[in-house]
Amino acid sequence: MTAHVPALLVVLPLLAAVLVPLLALRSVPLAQLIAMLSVGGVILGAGLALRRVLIHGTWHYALGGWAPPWGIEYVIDPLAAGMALLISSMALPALLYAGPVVAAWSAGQVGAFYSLFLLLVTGLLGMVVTGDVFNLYVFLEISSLAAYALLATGGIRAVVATFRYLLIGTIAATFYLLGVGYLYAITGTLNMADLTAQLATLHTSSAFVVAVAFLAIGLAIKAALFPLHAWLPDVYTYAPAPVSGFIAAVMAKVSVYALLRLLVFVLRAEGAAGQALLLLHWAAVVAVLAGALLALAQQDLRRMLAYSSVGQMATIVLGITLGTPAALLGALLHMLNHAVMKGCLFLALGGVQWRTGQVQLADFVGMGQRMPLTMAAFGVAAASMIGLPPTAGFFSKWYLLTGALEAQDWLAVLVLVGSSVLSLIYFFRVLEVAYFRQPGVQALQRELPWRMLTPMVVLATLVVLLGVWNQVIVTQVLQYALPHGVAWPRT
Amino acid sequence: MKTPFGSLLLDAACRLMVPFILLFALYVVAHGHDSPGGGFQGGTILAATMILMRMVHGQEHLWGLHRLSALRLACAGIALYAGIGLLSVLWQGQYLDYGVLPLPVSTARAHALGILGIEIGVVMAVAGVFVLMFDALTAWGEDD
Amino acid sequence: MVMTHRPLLAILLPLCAAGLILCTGRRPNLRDTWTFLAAGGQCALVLSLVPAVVAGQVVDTAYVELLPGLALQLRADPFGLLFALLASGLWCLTSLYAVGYMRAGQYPRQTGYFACVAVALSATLGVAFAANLLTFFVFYELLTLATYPLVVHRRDAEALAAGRKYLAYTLGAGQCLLLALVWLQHLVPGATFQPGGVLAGKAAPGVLVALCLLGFLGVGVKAALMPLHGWLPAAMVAPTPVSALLHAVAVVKAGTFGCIRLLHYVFGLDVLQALGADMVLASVAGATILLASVRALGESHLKRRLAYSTVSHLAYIVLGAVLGSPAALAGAMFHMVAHGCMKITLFFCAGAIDIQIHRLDIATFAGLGRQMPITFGALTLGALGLAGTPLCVGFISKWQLGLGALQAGHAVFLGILVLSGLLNLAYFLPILLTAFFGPGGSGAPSREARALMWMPLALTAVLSVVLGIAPNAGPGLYHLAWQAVGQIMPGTAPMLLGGAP
Amino acid sequence: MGMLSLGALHYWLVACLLLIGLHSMLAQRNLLKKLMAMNIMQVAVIVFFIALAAKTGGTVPIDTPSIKQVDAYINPLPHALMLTAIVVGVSTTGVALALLIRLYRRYGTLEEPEVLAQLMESA
Repeated sequence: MTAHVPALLVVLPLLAAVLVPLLALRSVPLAQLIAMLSVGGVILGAGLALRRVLIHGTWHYALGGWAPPWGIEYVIDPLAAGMALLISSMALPALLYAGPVVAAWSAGQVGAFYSLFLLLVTGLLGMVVTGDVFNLYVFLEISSLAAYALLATGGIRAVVATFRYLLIGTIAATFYLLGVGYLYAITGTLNMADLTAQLATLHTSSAFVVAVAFLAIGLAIKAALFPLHAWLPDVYTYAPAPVSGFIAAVMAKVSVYALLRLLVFVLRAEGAAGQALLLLHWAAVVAVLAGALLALAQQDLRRMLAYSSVGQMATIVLGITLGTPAALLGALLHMLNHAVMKGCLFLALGGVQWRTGQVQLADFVGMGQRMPLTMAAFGVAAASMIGLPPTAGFFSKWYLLTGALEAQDWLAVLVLVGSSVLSLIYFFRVLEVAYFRQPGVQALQRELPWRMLTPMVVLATLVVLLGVWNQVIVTQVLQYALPHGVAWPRT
Repeated sequence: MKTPFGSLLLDAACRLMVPFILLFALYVVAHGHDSPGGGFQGGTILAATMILMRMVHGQEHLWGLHRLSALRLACAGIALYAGIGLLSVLWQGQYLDYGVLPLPVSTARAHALGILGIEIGVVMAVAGVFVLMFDALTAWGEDD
Repeated sequence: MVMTHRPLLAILLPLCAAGLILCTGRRPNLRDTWTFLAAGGQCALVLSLVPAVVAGQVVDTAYVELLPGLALQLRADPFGLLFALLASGLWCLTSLYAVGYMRAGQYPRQTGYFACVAVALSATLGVAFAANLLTFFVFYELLTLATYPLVVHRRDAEALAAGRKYLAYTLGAGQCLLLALVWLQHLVPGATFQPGGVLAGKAAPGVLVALCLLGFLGVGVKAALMPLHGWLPAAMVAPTPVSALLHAVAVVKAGTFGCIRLLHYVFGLDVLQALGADMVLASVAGATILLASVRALGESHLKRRLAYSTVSHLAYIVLGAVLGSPAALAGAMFHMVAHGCMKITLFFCAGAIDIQIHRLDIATFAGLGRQMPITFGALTLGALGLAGTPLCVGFISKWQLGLGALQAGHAVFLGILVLSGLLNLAYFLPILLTAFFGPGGSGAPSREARALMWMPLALTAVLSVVLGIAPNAGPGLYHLAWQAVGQIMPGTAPMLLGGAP
Repeated sequence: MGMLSLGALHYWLVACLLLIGLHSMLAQRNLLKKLMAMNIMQVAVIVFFIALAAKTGGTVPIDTPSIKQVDAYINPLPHALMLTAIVVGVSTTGVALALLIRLYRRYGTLEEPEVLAQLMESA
């Protein structure tokens, strides 16, 4: 059975997504259980795949028996297996967290919610696992469609934001498809490994520049890189808590993964791909500061976190485009850390909004007493975002800084330090209001139900554990996820 | 549809055309292997007939395909698609390699039959989804 | 190479105590015993290390490896031990004083207070025993976070503003120090503190200047060098035991400790002299000494005046460290101890006065000296010691600093030291004059502070005199200072003051 | 210069469709018109792929026994890809229509300025 794990990673959540709406009509807890079991199965599968890939190297799985370049091929290498593990392990807490939030909904709606959630997980897993460029487009659309529907469950303002996201997301997908079209026009193949083999023919044709441009812009929009991030703040702000907790943590990262996979692993950062990386570098440098500055200006905490996400996404892209091994390690580690941190932050904030309905900074007075555990989880995750030593954020910032120093890129160093100072300010504002400002009336304690608290507490402890054991993660896993034999930037 | 367009003329025309459209839909699905057609097109035509009946006769003439059973149809379709794929895994083939299925025919014919099973799954899924979409969009005032 | 975990124990003990304090919040007596036990235990542990270190054995243990080639490493070398002795010793006295002060002043949230002090002290010990810049940075940041709740203890608008300023300065500097730390690890992988510095010839001058700027900006904020001192006077809004222990001993001394660590154990003085950065630092320190003393003259609030006096005396230490002659370095190291004892006495007196008359404006002290003889007696001893009068510990360190300035050939700094001594007298004597010879209050009954408060301040006053007469009394801090200097500048015989024991 | 000659007419068509779609998606005030513009953009991509598949003199890729050699048929792969793209387009339009209907039912209009105005009032 384990020989078919790559396919099962995608089929299991798909089957669950099909079963859950029917089961939910009969009994909602059973549907929730099935959903969580399927995601648990995917976590197990991804773990197995990671272990096997670390031992035996890249795992090629031809779907339907058709050998590439004709058939669609699933390729799992340490990077893909790691991302699959990250996606599924961030989906489990979000699913558990969704329990009380959807308790008030009708059985049909609950079934639809879980089914869409599992479709989203399927889409993201598919994007990470596939080795075919067009198949990546299909899974990109599956995950986006599921995300649009999920985000729209958050009330009328969410519907407006989601419609705008749908338009911009479709533009991005269309650009990506055009890029794929041009690549297919030049090389006649859609398989990633085949594309790399035919790199020589790619260089000669001028269409290659257009192809890379379309690919890069399309995925940059989905990854919310600064000039193209307009859709993100509204979407993360009005999304329901479990959805924003999961999407904020993982969705944009999968697009960054796709950028990394295409520009670096497939096109070996040669020719136009190298120049694209250079342009992304300058966009990321601006975006890191812009994200932090915009976050500073917000009063609504969810919007602040959304802009902080834009900044952190740019930090990851900066790490990738810097090119030195340490920077890449930092980027991958930051993908992992940021997913856990941001997931915990959004779950905590969603919990506060679900319980008290207020998410403005001014309403957070004395929140430390009112919801102690939630704010504690928020505090630990905020400390990690700032980069205080024992937490995970510190170490990914460390590798990024080392990478920037190795690349002698003083602007990147300046921007990284500047953004962490800014994040220090806008995160500490919240902690000061929540813990140290005396509430007028003595606030009574209204903590969240256990099903919402456990995911947060687990994520918060994970943030610290990731920090202390990051050495194991880096040396055992991330080291092998780096692209070999590719050197950039070519200034 | 709350207010059907039904009038005598439309009813008569409908009663005449619907059977042939359905037959044509099945033809399209069956011959999808070597002529233009296949799951999507067949499913769309099937759904078109159902939507036509809904528009002409309004809600009470649902052919038994009200929202819940449309959902079941769609889910069953996808389950069938994935099921055939998993079946081939049981016989040591790659996922979706339905050539290895132990059918009493040559592997080429097995491939054709396998793809036909998949096409039927797709038809069910597409028809179910389209009917669901039509009902959702036209469900005035009901909970969405 | 002695494999001992006592440094780690000395750090973990207060952390456990903090946990216990938080648990036994409802029973104040039990809660306070945890503080005493932790202080006593920590002091004993640190004292037990003295014989090994004096005998020259290196106590060095690496623990969790956080980054490739860099681990949380603890080492008890003479200089680190000196600072650890100072911090843990004075914590014992401060915990006595704090219990009396908090109960007399009926302060709310005492449990949180004592727990934060315990965590702060464990962080201070961590800073003292850090063997590489990463461990130093980890505990340095932990110290900032532990002291923030203490600064905003009163939770009112003014305290929150001071807290915000405090964090802005310290955490901002922390980011600069982090960048310097990453850069150092990039240049010299796996570097630990080596007496004499590790950066000789490892990088281009431009990089070294940038590294120097970042590093000293990082530690300079906590060492309250002039442009970066803004947070110290504002942090005086905290309760007095906090000002006493943290802003006279733990936090600011961690800054100066960091300065000396960077100067002599990371960069190495010759690297700085090659860059000409040492004269820049010396002039900044000199300017801070004078300007801070002048500012202290203008302050009418006693605690703010003491704050500016602290800023100026910290600059003594930085000046001594950067002059580069053995006597100046030994004087700087010993001045950490001297200033610690004397300044804590003054802060204790300020606290006692605050509890008795609830005002700290110097004008209102008229005749108070006669009503609070012990408090003001200790105040006098402390003030005179700071000014550098003989028979007080301040004299010894100022003497060494002056000698060092001459040895290093920069007589101008000797002039600055003498001038600042005069300025010290200028801003301390008015307090004593109004207190003892001011009008009023002659017939009123003695309003001496409670036993729990005047006992510690008397003890520290006596301690500053005893150390003045016999600097090697007790654990031999003076000898430790010279041993550390011996490691940095090999071949310098310990210059004992006229053969005193 | 293949692009400018009339032979590459279909590539010009793709470019025009794409630009029309993009422009009116941004410029139109009515949300439904934005949605239609999105569909135009998707059609542009479909036409692009189909144009790729064309071979001069190639016939429809249906297995006719009489034609044996491969290059008589045009390339079927882009057609299959575009089948998926059409399905994706339909489902995106379906979701978008569902969103628009909820907006219309709530605000009674699909003009973006009015929707945003009512949104600001209720905020």
